[in-house]
Parts: sequence; structure tokens; C-alpha cells
Amino acid sequence: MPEHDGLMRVFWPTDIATSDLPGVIVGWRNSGLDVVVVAVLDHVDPKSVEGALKAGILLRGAPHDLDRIERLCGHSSMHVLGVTNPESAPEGKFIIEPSWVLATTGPSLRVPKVKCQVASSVQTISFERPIPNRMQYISLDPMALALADKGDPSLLSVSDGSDAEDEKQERRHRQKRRQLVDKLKLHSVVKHAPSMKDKALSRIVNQVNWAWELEHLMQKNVSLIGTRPKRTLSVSERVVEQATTMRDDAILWVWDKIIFYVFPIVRRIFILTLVSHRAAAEIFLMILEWRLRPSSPALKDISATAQQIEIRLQQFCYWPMQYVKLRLRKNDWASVTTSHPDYIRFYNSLWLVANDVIIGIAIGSYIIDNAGWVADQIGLLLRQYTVEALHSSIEWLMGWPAGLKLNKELALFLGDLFLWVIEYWSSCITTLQPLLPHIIWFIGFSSFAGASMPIAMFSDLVSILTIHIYSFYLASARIYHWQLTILLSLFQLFRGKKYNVLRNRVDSCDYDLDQLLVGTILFTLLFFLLPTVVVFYLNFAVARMAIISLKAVFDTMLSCLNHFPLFALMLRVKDPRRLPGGIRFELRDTQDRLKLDSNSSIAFSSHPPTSVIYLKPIPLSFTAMFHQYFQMGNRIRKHYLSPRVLFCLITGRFVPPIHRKVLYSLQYSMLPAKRADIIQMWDALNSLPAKKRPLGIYPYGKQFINMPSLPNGRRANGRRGAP
Amino acid sequence: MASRTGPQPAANPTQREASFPPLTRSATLPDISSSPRTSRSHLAPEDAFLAASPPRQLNGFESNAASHDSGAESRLRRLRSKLGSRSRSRHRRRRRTWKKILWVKQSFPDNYTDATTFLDSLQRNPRLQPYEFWPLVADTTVIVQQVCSVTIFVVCFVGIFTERVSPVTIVGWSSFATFLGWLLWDWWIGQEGEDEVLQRQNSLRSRSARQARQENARNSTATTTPSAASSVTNLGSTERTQSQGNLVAMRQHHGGSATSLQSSTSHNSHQGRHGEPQDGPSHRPSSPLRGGRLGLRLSTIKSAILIYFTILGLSPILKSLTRSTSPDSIWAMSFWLLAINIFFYDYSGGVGVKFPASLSTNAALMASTVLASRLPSTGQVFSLTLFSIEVFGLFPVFRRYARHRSWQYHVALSVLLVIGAGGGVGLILSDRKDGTFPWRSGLLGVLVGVLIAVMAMGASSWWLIGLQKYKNAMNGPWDAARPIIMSRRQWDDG
Amino acid sequence: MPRRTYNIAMVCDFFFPQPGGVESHIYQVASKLIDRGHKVVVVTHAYDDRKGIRYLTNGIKVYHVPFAIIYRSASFPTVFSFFPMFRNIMLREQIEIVHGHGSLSSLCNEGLLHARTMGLRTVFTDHSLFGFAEAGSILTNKLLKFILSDVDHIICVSHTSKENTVLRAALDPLMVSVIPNALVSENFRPLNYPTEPSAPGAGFGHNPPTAHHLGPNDPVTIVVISRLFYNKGIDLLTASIPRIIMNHPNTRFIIAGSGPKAIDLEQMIEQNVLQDKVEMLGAVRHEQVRDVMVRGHIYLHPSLTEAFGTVIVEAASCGLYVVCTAVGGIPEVLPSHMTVFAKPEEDDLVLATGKAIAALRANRVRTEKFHDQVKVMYSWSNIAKRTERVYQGISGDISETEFYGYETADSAAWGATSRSGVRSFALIDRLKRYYGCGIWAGKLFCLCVVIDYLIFLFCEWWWPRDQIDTAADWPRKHFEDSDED
Amino acid sequence: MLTTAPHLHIRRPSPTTTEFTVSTLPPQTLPLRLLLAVVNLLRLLLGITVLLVLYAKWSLYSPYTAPASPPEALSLASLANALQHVLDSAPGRLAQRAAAGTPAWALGPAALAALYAAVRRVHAAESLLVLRGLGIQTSSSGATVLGAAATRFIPTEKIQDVLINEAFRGFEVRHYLIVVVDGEEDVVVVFPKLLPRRDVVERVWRGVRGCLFDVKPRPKDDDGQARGNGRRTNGKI
Repeated sequence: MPEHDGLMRVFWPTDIATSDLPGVIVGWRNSGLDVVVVAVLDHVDPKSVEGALKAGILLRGAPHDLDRIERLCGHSSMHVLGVTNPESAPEGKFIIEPSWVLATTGPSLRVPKVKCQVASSVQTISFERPIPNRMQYISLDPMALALADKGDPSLLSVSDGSDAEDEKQERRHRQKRRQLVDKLKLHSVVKHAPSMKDKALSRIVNQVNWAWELEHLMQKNVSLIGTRPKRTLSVSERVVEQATTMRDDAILWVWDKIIFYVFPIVRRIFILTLVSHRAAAEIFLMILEWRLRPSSPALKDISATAQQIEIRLQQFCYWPMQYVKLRLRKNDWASVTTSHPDYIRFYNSLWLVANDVIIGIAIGSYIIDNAGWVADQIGLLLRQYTVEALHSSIEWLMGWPAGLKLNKELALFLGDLFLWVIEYWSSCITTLQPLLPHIIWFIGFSSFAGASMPIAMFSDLVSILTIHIYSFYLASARIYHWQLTILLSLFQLFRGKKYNVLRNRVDSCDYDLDQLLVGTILFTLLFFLLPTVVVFYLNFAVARMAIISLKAVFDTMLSCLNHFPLFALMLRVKDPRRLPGGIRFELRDTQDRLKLDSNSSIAFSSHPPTSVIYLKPIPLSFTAMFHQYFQMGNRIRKHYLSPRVLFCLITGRFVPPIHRKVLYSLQYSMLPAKRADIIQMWDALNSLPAKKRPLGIYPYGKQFINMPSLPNGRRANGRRGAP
Repeated sequence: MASRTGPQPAANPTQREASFPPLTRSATLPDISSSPRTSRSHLAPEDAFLAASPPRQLNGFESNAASHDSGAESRLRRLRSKLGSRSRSRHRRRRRTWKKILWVKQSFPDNYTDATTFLDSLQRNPRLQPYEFWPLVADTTVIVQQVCSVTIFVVCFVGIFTERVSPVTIVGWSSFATFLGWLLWDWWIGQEGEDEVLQRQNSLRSRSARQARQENARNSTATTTPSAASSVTNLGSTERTQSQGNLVAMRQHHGGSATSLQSSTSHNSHQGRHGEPQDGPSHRPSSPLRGGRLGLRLSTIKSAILIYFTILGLSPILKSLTRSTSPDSIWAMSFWLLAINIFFYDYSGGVGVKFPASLSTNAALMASTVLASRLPSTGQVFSLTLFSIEVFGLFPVFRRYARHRSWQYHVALSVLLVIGAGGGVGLILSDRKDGTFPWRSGLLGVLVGVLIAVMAMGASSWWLIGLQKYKNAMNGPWDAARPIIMSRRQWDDG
Repeated sequence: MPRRTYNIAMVCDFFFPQPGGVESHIYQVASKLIDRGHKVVVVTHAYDDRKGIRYLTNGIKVYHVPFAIIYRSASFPTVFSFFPMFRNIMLREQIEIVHGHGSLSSLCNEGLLHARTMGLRTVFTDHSLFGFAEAGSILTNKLLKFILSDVDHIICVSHTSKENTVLRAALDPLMVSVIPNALVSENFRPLNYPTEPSAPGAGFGHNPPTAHHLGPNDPVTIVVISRLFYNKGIDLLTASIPRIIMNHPNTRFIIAGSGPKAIDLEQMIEQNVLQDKVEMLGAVRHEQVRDVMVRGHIYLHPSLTEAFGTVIVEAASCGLYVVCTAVGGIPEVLPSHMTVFAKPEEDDLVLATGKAIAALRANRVRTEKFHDQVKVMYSWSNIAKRTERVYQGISGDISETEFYGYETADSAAWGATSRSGVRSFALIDRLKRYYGCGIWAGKLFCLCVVIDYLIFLFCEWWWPRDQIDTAADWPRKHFEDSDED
Repeated sequence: MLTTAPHLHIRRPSPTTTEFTVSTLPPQTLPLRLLLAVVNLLRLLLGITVLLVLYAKWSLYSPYTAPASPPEALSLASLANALQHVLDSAPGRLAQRAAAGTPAWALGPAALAALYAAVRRVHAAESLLVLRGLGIQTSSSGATVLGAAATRFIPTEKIQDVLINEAFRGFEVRHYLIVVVDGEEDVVVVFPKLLPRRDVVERVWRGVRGCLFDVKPRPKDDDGQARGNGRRTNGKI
């Protein structure tokens, strides 16, 4: 080994069986004194183990190809790292190389005492192996629940002015920060090249993830090395064996027939139906996303229902791909952790849909049962709030309200105008009234497709049934804004100044008498008429804001139903190690060890200074899980609670509702930016490996089954080797 | 400073006398920046300090110099005294003379202060003009005129409001008077046409410069009577007391009447140029061409008709405008607007100034609109508005012309106004008996009005003259020099 | 005796990244002082993203104090809330002398007040002139009086500025030193300076190959670099450019700078069609100024008020013939053979420019020699040296006699003992000084000072000195006091 | 007197592994232990009382009444029963009276505040673990006893620099230790809450550099650091 700074670093799994028998430590040697222990093989000869490792005997019968191991763990083969309990082994059993680890294990010691001839100091980093079959793993940085394939583009596509410029300045800010960070890179006081150990970390993480699987594979193959007396079976045993094999053969024959003839047909049919559905979905999606001009909003941008349907369809289109990915995972090593987030995402969306449907059925059945009552309630609410409340408020405004000095004539005029529209609208509503129960019934029925559907429909219903308020708001805002601008310019005239567009400033100008006269009289007029208009405008603006907030509530419910990280939360409770959020180290007090050293034996008197560290995974934090919720909350807040909006409200400009895309980016974050088209899906589905004979997975399964009985088995052959 | 203010005055009174000569000498040194102002139009500082010229001010400045002990002069005196007492000792040490330059390293410490040159170019009250009494009184007439016209307007409103006077008669008479005034004004314009034509042919700069010069000439002819000249002179100061934006700046650095008028006219000329593109009814003297006077008349008539119909159309809306507003708030509002009108009125405006302070005009118009909106009937609203336009829009132009034409017109006009206002107020205040016209109260009102006017004029003049002795301006090279620019306006955004 | 080195804190609102004269002055003086072995920290307010503590080259440590900014130049007067932070900085940097710049910077004023309360020596540098006429200046004068009536020493950039300050704040003239600005003459070389030897021989000969030599009919370029504001005399410029060009058709103008008056200039250019004669560059950064200057032959400086006018020195150093209005401290700055003075009047400015052009055409001025002459006149190291002398004087390291240049004997005659050399820190003496500031103002000032002192006591109790750990010093330079320049 | 100024405590079992812990826990003396025990006991009592009062408040409104028959053990009913018994006891009645006395809007915030006071940590402890060849791990104890310590591990090859910076904080200027992480916008502040004084920070800094990069700290490094930190980072905490 070329370089070692005398620091021995041993990654030691805590949960490998610790016996006090002499054994051979097998594992990865990343660099000089930087080793990851994978397994401890008892009662074998280091040299033969070395040879076996070279020849790959120990990995014989691996379920999947071996080069993935090399790719991920960075080494072609493992090495013999050292021996355990050398002193208890018979003398001359093996020659200890200087770089070997000499570990003392035993049932009493949770962490082995490690020493090495060339090491001046030792770090023993003991870790608990994640069990790949339970999809546990560790990673340096928190796992991403959302798809990472699209960040800003989805936001940048939002191109209605305000948000666009918000985004723009945000991006500018981000870029500024980026430049700062680059400058920071330029500057460093002392540069030092990272040592081998430093660079090894990511590889070590993989090796730790692989440790469990490899160890079990090796323990299975330990029997292949080391010489064992080959004893023959007795007759009875042979008979039994014959019989069992015959039965197995029979079963296998039938099974093979089924696999080879029936299964493909079923599968093909299934795939065809799936693809046909996919095609239908495609058509729907096209309808939903059709926009007559690239700038004009698509159907899904207008209506929440369309949006909801679109999301569901998207999910439907994505599921097969996800499933295929997960299936592919099956015929790879369990320790390959790349597909775990996909797994979580897949099941999360499934779960959500299931939940959605369950709740939906409840709601739907309720609504359908008493559709009439609900319809009456809704009609009542509608009349009460969208018609009568407005009506009364306008009437209130027409008489002098709250001592406001309104201009009677103008108030009457405006009030009559709006009242007339309201009358007309209410008549429309009344004609619509008998239809309402059917609509409600339909909504209720639709909610069998999930509770999110009726919510979306309700939000659409609200926006449809309050069109008149929207229009009132628009009209009054226009009037108000217009009047305000005129007042401002007339005020300049009043001051004998005028706004100079060229210089972009106000400079003095002297008007003619008639200009002055007309200007002043108009100014006075508008000035005294302003309060009236303001009052009306405020009235409708408030109504508008109320509606917007109501829809915001609906949208929040929708996003909860669509994207609540239910599955992740459950996993977090059930098995936190499946949601790694990083790693952390714990420095253990070594006092007790030293004490133990002092009184135990002479062998450890020359013990290098050792620090025992526990490597533990950090479970994903809840904030990380709900990160996107926070994001969405920020975005909404930035859109509505900004001074810009307040300014718009005050000056009577139109306050644009937040773009659906922005609002729903949360929902889309679990879906790919562009869905795979039908051809890709077809290929993907067909690329699924046709089932081989199930025997192929038997050894895996069997080893999986008799895993618990492993130690004593090993103890057995150990005993056999003893005499 | 406390350490010095305490012992100082008592310590060495001798030094104060000792310190007078260098002070005055330094102050009277002709310095570069003040050389253009050496026209005899204002007193030189030594008049102020040695108290040579008008004997009236002697005591004034004496007392000033004596009274102000914490003032800058005494401070200066102390500084000089110290320097004197100190530089002697230094001159014993250093032979080479010290020069007030930075670009050579002199063998003096950085904090060396040369007694002879230090604060040399300081001058105090450099352009002080003592006021005389009568010119001041003469100037106040302008203000009196404005106040009186406002009063007359209010009187008419009250008359209409309390239905003592029929609006029609008011409008009729006022319109008739306006027409006469317009004829007269037009005739005056006719006399002044020629210079304008001449100016037309030149380029802008030369034109305005020349116009300036001609205005001077005309003024010097027109202001043969000393009162008028000094009247314009003192206007600057009257304004300065009621600090008026740019015009102050304009006046403050122009000493005498000639320069002041010149600058004002340069101002006007620019404004005339400025107002040129929009040729609405132009009340300005500079008519485009000789034949253009017809067009001028036509445009005037056109605008008159326009105004007429505008008011006619708007008065129904105005009638119901402020019904819901409580009357007292309306009274307060109109009062403030009229006050704005009086305060922001451009009293110094030359003839050419069209609507120099449109703020005041606008305020008056708005006041009249607000008041009109209290009136019950459309006719009243209409007539009041029209009347207000005549009073606030057109009448000032006429007044300005009258003053510009001849002093007698001016005086006569103001007397008339005072009498009218006083009488009107008297009539209004009189308890109305049925039908009979209250002569007595009217006469009483006239008397009281005249009395008040005279009192006010005299008192304000006295007050101003009294104020003047507190003036103590220190100038020196550190002041931001005021650029003297012939060709361009520079006061729009300084 | 061995030269003492001081820990100096420059307190001012105006500092980098904001460009300007005061800013560069502070920076240059600070770095030169550091070269002389002192330790200098700059305390200024935070600019948009510049909060906290930064180091500039040459080890100038800058504290960007996070405070409310009313607008880009001046920070909001946070009268007493600045005190604890200020005290903390002073203590952790072990400051002995607080040097404030710019009478308009409220940060500086507060800093000086607090420094006196903490018992530190204070110096104040006044960069600007103030008249007495305007209503606004009355207030500023009162404020200045308040601040300066307790400052140990004042530095002005020109004698005019000194007179002004003495009058405004009613000071003893001997407390006011005149230390001009300077310039980094390497940054303001003429166009082909390195090639041309600085020996006077080059100037002789009838047509030396200098860029400034003018034939009879090659155009004269006039450069104007100034912020386009009213008090920079842009109105004069706007008025006189057409006439200058009318009188001398073979002239070009290059105008650099931005401001509200830019529009007037553009209008002038459009009104009398001069697009091909007048070139407006807009705002140029300070490091580009030289490149703009060397494109011209004459530098025109129509300012209406100017304390020092560094830019004309820079212009002269670039080998330009300077035409400037004789206002403020400008007449003191440059020798007469480099400049043509004009009254702040349109006609006179036109006249002076005409004279300058004529002189250039007749090759009567040797502009190629200006650079070396200016280099000898103004150098920052010299400025730093003189500033250091001020520091020595106020901290009593050189005797009063040497510093103030008079015997304390006759100084006793007019009772200046309280101010001679060092000002006493006793609260009662300070109150005396403040009390003399005016009838009402004096009492008000005293109130302020007392409150400040109470806050100081509170700070001493709340944040005790031993809790404040001192900052690591930048390695001091070792400077042997060589008496060149 | 429960806490002291933050002081440093170093554990280095081997030269390549060091843990710097800054804590406000004063050295353990007997009276201090007693005091702490008392305080914790009080807090426990406080918490229980608050919970009791809350339950009482709830039971005032809840229609639920304890069943007559004793329910089988280990069930919600039994739990409710037990709680009922507690409520019937003397302190329980007192709690009930308190609950009845205070209105809900006052009770809620008060209860929250009391609970927070009950679970708040007395001593803050922040530590920095340096493992040569692995990296740096900062950890700071949560605000409450419930929350675990928040840790952040930075691998060595992502560590760009470790340096001491100065920044304004409140009315004063503090030194603090930061880790510049490669490619991240924000630097990682070590000991963010306690912000120990300069001497501590410098010791930690030298220790970190010695342990992580195996450089022997020289006095010149300090200036290097100072020069380094100043020029770039705008020290915001």
C-alpha cells in the first residue's frame, strides 16, 4: 500500500455474529489502512480465503451479475483484511501481514478491539448494516421524494406578468448568490488535496449498503472452502431424497407448462388493455391541454376539475413505467438503492388514490343519499351570499352609509346598475334551481372517482356561480382606476405642473385659461365623486377576495388529497431506516475499554489509541417530507401577501389570481415533466423479463428463509472442523 | 466656545474698537464675485456699517452691532482679535510670507492662520437695500387689489346665496365690465405690436435677449416716476419676507430694478416661448404676426364661447355635487382655497406673464366651484362660476396691464376696488330690511374698508422696515455662486 | 523619540462600494496611514448586501454597520442606538483616534459625539462648503457647531473650506488644519506619458511629438466630467457650449457624467444641432475617468461651488489645460499656468474658454509637463504624513508649541488653555463647551450629551469591557520615517 | 446560577478524532446537582399540573362520563376511569376549579407557555466532531428536551475551508467559526446558538485544522485566516 498516515480506519458491522473463535476478516480495502469489514469467516485459512476471493468462489451462486458489485463498491474483489482472535488460534495457523487487522471479538464485546502493526491510531467505526430486503439503506444526503427531473422550467413557464417578474428577480438574486459562491470557490487560504480516505466515503457508503447481502452470500459459500470430511448418505435418506426430488419434479413440470403457455397469453392481453387505456388517456390529455394560442390558457388552467382529471390521467400514464422500473429492480441486487425513492413514490401515489377513493366513496354515498337536502343548502347559501348579501350591501351603499358623504345621484346610478344585473342573475339562478339537485347528484356520483373530484367540481361550481361578482369587481375596478388616474393628472394641472413623459418627471407648465377652468372644474367634480366610487369598488373587491380565499381553501384540500406524503410518513413511523436523511457519527467514550484493557491481558498492553465511533443513519426529517408544502405556501404568500397586490388593490388595478400551474406544481412534482408516450410504454411493458423457471429465485429465497438458522449451522461445521 | 464666550466681552473691550477697521476694510474690499453688482442700484456695504447714507438707519445698525453679541460679527471680531494678538508672535519667527495656495508646500504648519488674509473675502450684507416708506406702501396696493377682488367675489356669493342679489345682474355687469376691459387691453396690445414683430424675425436667443433689453428701455421710460422704479425694486424684498420659491432666488442676486425687471422679462420671454405651441386664447402680448391680432381676437372669442358652454353644461352636475357634504366643511374648504389664492398669487408678474401661478388661479376656481355647488338653482351656479372666472381669471391680467401702463390707472383701480369691497362687505353685514337699500351700512363699510386698507398698508411697511435691521447675511467664496445666464431659463429646476 | 503608531477609526457614511470623492479620500488616506504603520478601521453603514465586516486590500478593515438607510448617501440619524455597537467596535479594535469625514454624514456626527463620550481623541475632516443664506444650511450649521465644539482637531481640504468651517462652527482657527486632497498620479498619466521623457527638454522644439500639440486646424477637444447637477454649474455649461462652438467652430465636447441636468444638455444639443460636436458619454466609472480625459486638450469645470475640486487636479495631471470657474477653493488648487479662471457667468466662461483655446493653438502652454508638476504637488503619502502630524498633535506626542505654533504664554492671555493641545474629557468641561453653542441650542446640546453619557454608563454596566474580546490585528507594517516629500 | 458562560470541553480518544463540546453546563458540584434535581422535579410537576388542568377543562365540556362498572384493564375506558379518579382527588378538584375559573382563550396560551417552560432545556450544548478522513459533524442540542440534537455531517472533500469570521449580532460584534462547504450558498456556522468567545473559537479552530488536515497550527495561520475570512464572506449570522 503506497500511502498511509498511520491512521487505521475500520468499518465494523455491529450485527455480525461475534464469536471468540479465530476467524478471517473479509471485506473491502479501500486504501492502505482504510477497510470495510464485510464478513468474519471462522475456521478457515486466510490463504485459502484469499485464493477463493480471487477465484470468486465465495461469491459463487450469486443471484445477479457480479460486475454491479464492482461498479458500486469500486473494487473487483474483496480481500482478507485480517484475523480475529489470533491468539486463540492454533499456532502457525497463518502468517500475519503487517497491514492486517487484528481484532478481538467476543460475545462480551459489542465493538471488537482492533489493532494493526503499522497503525499508530485506530478509528473503529461500527455500523448497523441496513438490510436490503427491507429496503433499508444509508445515504450521505437526504433522499428526494419529489422527482428531480424538473426544477425551474415548470416555474418559468408561468408567464403572467407579475409572477414572471417575481421569478425573474428571484432568479437574478439566485444568480447573484451563485456568483458569490463561485467567488468563494476562488478564495481558499490553504488548499489540501483530499486523501484517499476522504475520497473513499461515497464508495464506503455503497459498501455498507452491500455488506449484508454479501456477507450472507459468503457465509453460504464458506462451506466451499476449507476441507471437510465428505460423508455419504444412508439408504433411507436416499429414498427420502428420491421421493422429494420426484415430487418437486412433478410440481415443476406443471408449473413450467403454466409459465410457458398460459402466462404469456394473459400477460399479452393485460398489456394490450393497458395500452389501449393509455391511448384513451392520451386523447383526454390532449383535449385538456389543448390551447388555441400558446399564450392562451388551456382547459386545465381554467377549471379545477380538468386539472384534477389531468393529474389522475398523468398518474395513470406514469404508473406502468414506475411499475416496470420496480420490476426491473427485482432482478438486480437488493442492495442497489437507486430505485427506492421510485418505490416510495409509486406506492405513495397508489395509496393516495386509494385513500382518495375511499373517502370519496364515503362522501359520494352521503351526497347521493341526500342530494336534495345538499342542493337546497347550496341553493340557500348561493342566494343568501351571492345575491341577497350583495343586494343588501348595495342598497346600504345607496343610502348614505355610515355617515359617508356619498354623492346621492352617482350612488343611485351605480347602485341601480348593479342591482339590475343582480336581478337578472338571480333570475338565472332561479331558473337553474331545479337543475341543482341533478348537478349535486352528478358531483356525488363523480366522487366515486375520489374525494378530490367533488372538491374540484365544487370549486369550479363556485367560480361559475360567482361570475357576476367577478364582473362587478372588474367593472368597478376599471371605473375606479380610470378616475384615479384622471384625478392625478388633473391634480398636476391644478398645481400648474404637468407630467413630462420625455423627461419622465413633473415639470412646470402654464396652461390657458380655458384649460385651467375645465381642468379645475373636472378635478372638483371627480374629487367629490371619488368616495362614492371607492365605496362601491371596495365592496366588490372584498367580495372578490373572499371568493378567492374560498377557492384557495379548496385548492389546499386538493393538494392535500393529491400529494400528502402518506406512505412516507407511514414508513417513517414503521421503519425509519428506509428513509435515510443522511448519516451521523457518535463518538463513544472509551474509558471503559481502557479500563478493561488494563485489567484483562498482556496482549493488549500495546494498544494503539482507539476511538470508537458509531455510524448511524438519520431518518428523513418531517420538514424535508413536507418541503414542497412549504414551498407552495411561500409561493402563495408571495403572490397574494405582497405589497404589489396591495398596491394593485389600492389603485384599482386588476389583481390576477395565482396561476394554477404555480399552485399545482406540488401535485406535478411527483410526476415526470413530460410523460412517456405510448410507444415508450409499449416497449417498457414488453421489456419486462418473461418469468424464467421459478427455480431461478429459489436459492435466493431459500437462503432468505433459513437465514436465522445460520449461526448454529456455522457453529456445526466449525465443530466438525475442530478435531 | 463656552470657554471664550464667558470672559471674552468683558475681557478686552479695547480689542473690539481695535477690530473695527480691519473688519470694515476687509468687508469693503471689492471682490471678484460681486463686481457685476457694482451698479449704483444698491448700497455698498460701507453704507451699512459706517452708517453713512440714510440717517434713519444709523441707530438701527448701531443697535444691531451692539445687541448681537453671539452673532457672527462679534464672533468674527473675536477671531480677528486673536489672530492679531497671535500672528505678531509668529511673524517674529517666520520671515517668508504665507500664500493662500495649496499646490506648494509652504514652510508653515497646516493649521497656520494668516492674520492678514484670513477671512479676507468675507462680506456681510453685501446687497442690502434700505426700504423707503412710500414705495413700500405703493407696493402693497397690489396685494390690496387681490384681497379686495377676492372679497368682492365672496360678497357676491353671499349676495346670491342669501338671494339679495340676482345672479343675472351680477353676471351681466361683470361681463360687460370684462368686455370693456378686453377692448381696452386689446387697444394696448395694438400699441405694443411693433417690437414684437421685430422680435419675431430673430432667433430665439437673440430675440429674448433683445426683448429683455427693450423691456428695459420701456421700463425706464415707463418708470420715470421714481415710485414705480422703487416699487419694482422693493418687490423683491416684500416677496423675500413671504418667501416665494424661485422668484426669491431671482430677485436675491439681482440688485436693482433694471436687472430685476430684465430677469423677470427674460423669464417671461421664455414662458411666452414655452406657451407658444398650444395657441389657445393667448392673453400674452406677443402676438404671432400683425395680421395675427385678428386671429388672437378670434381665438379669444372662441375660448370665451368654449368656457361659456362648458360652464353651462357642467353647472347642473355641480349643483348636486356637494349636497351630502356638510356646509361648514365646505365653508372651511373654500376659505382655505381662497387663502391659497391670495398667498400664492404672483404679485410681481410682469405684463407678459400669462397665468404665472396657476395654483392660485386654480385654487380660486375650485373655491368658486365648491361654493357654486351649494347654490340651489342651476342659473345661480352658472352665473357664479362665470363671475369667478372673470374675477380670478381675466381681471388679474387687466390689473397687471393697468399697472404696467401707468401708475395712475393702478392707483385708481385699487381705490375703486377698496371702496367696492368695503361697501360690499358693509351691505352684506347689514341686517336686511325689506326692500330698502341699506345705504348707511354701505357707507360705513366703505369707510371702515378704506381705513383698514390704509392701516394695513402703513403698518406692514413699517413692520418691514423695522425687520430689516435684523438682517445679517454673510457671504464669501464658499457660497454657491449664482450663474448669470443670458440665454436660458435656469429657475425651473435648480 | 520613537514614532508612535495609532489605532484609527475612520467614521463616515460615504464609503465604497458607493463611488465618490469622500469615499476615495478615506480609502487612500487609510491605506497610506497603514503603510505608515498605523492601524485603520473604517466604520460605515451597510450597503444593500454588504453587511458585516470586510477587509479591503492593504488590510483596511471595514465595518458595514447594519442600519436603516434613508437613501443611498446618508444613513438615518439613529442618535443613540448606534452607541453600543460603536462602543463595541471601538473597544474590540482598541481605537485611540476617531476620525470623522463629511459634515453631512450623520454616522460621522454620532460617531464623534460617542467617541468624545468614551474619551477618545477625535478629528473631523470637512469636505464640503456651506453658505449661510439657505434655510437648510442654518440647521446643518447648528449641527456642525454641536459636533465640532468638542472635536480635538479639524481638517479642511482648502483654505476657503477652512474659513467656512471656522465661521460656521465658531472655531479657533488654529484648531483647523488645511490638508488638501491628492490623487494617485499613476492613474492619471497623459496619453503617451511613458514614451515621453519627463525632462523639460521634451517640451521645447516647435512641434514635439506630443499628443497635446495642436496644429492650426486640428480640432480642440474639451472634456467635462462631472455629475450633472445644478451646483456643478451645468446650466452655465448648457448655456455656453453653443456659443463656444459658434466662436470656435473647430472644437469638440466630450461630456461624461449623469444626473438630472443631462436632459437639459440633450435638449441643447438637439435645439442647435450639435450632435457631431458634443458627445455625451453618460456615467463613467472612476477608473475610466483617465481614459476619457486623455481624449481631450482642455478640461472645463463650470462648478458653482467646490471645496477642493480633485477632478481638476486629475485633469491637469492628465495633461489637460484647465478652464474653471473661480469659486470656492478652486483658485488655491492649481498654479495659474495650468488654469484659466472664469467668473461663474456665461459670457466670462465663453471668454475664458476662448482664451484657453487660443493659448493651446499658439502652443503657449506646455501641457505635457503638467503631469510631473502635479505629481510633485499632490501625493497621498504626503497627505497621510500631514494627517499623522495632526494625530500626533492632538494626542500630545508633539508639543503644543510645535503643533499650534505659538507659546502657551500668550495663548493664556485669551484663555485657550482648555483647548490647547488636548481637550479635557471631563463631562463638565464638555458641557461648558456645548453650552456656549447658543441660547436654546446650547441647552439642547447639553441635554443630548448628558443622555449620551448616561447611555455610556449603561453600556459599561450591561456589556462590561472584559466581556468584549479584542479583534486580531492585521500585521502592522514597519515604516521607517523617511523625510522625503 | 444554573448556567455558566459557554465553556469548552474536548474529547480526543485518538489524535485523529476530536470532539469539541461547548456547553453552558457548569462543573457538577453537589449543590448544583441538588438544585438541578429540584428544578427538574418542579418542571415535571408543572407539566403534570398543566396536563391535568387541560384534561379537567376538556372533561368539563366532554359528554363522556366514567362508566359505573370498572372496565377491563389496559383500555381507553380504564385510562379515562383512572383520570376520573385523579380528578376526583383533592388536587384534581383544585385543577377542576382552576379550569372552570379560567376561560379557554386564556387557558390555551398559558398552558402552552407552561408546557414549554416545562420541557425547555436548561443547558444548551453544541459540539463539533472532527474525524480525520471522514469529515466534520456539527451538532447542537434542541431547544426542548423532546427534540433530539440536530446534526450536520460534512464530508472532508466538501469542506472548502474552516475559518473564523466576525459579524454583527445584536449590538455587538462576535467571532464565530464557520465551515465553508463546497458549492453551497450558506456557510455552516459552528456553535450557532452559544457563539463562544474568541479564545474558545480560536482553540477549536486550531484543533480542527490540526485534527482534520494534520497541519501544525502556526501563529501566521491566524492572520491567514483573518485575511481569508474578511475578504469574502459578508458575515451575516
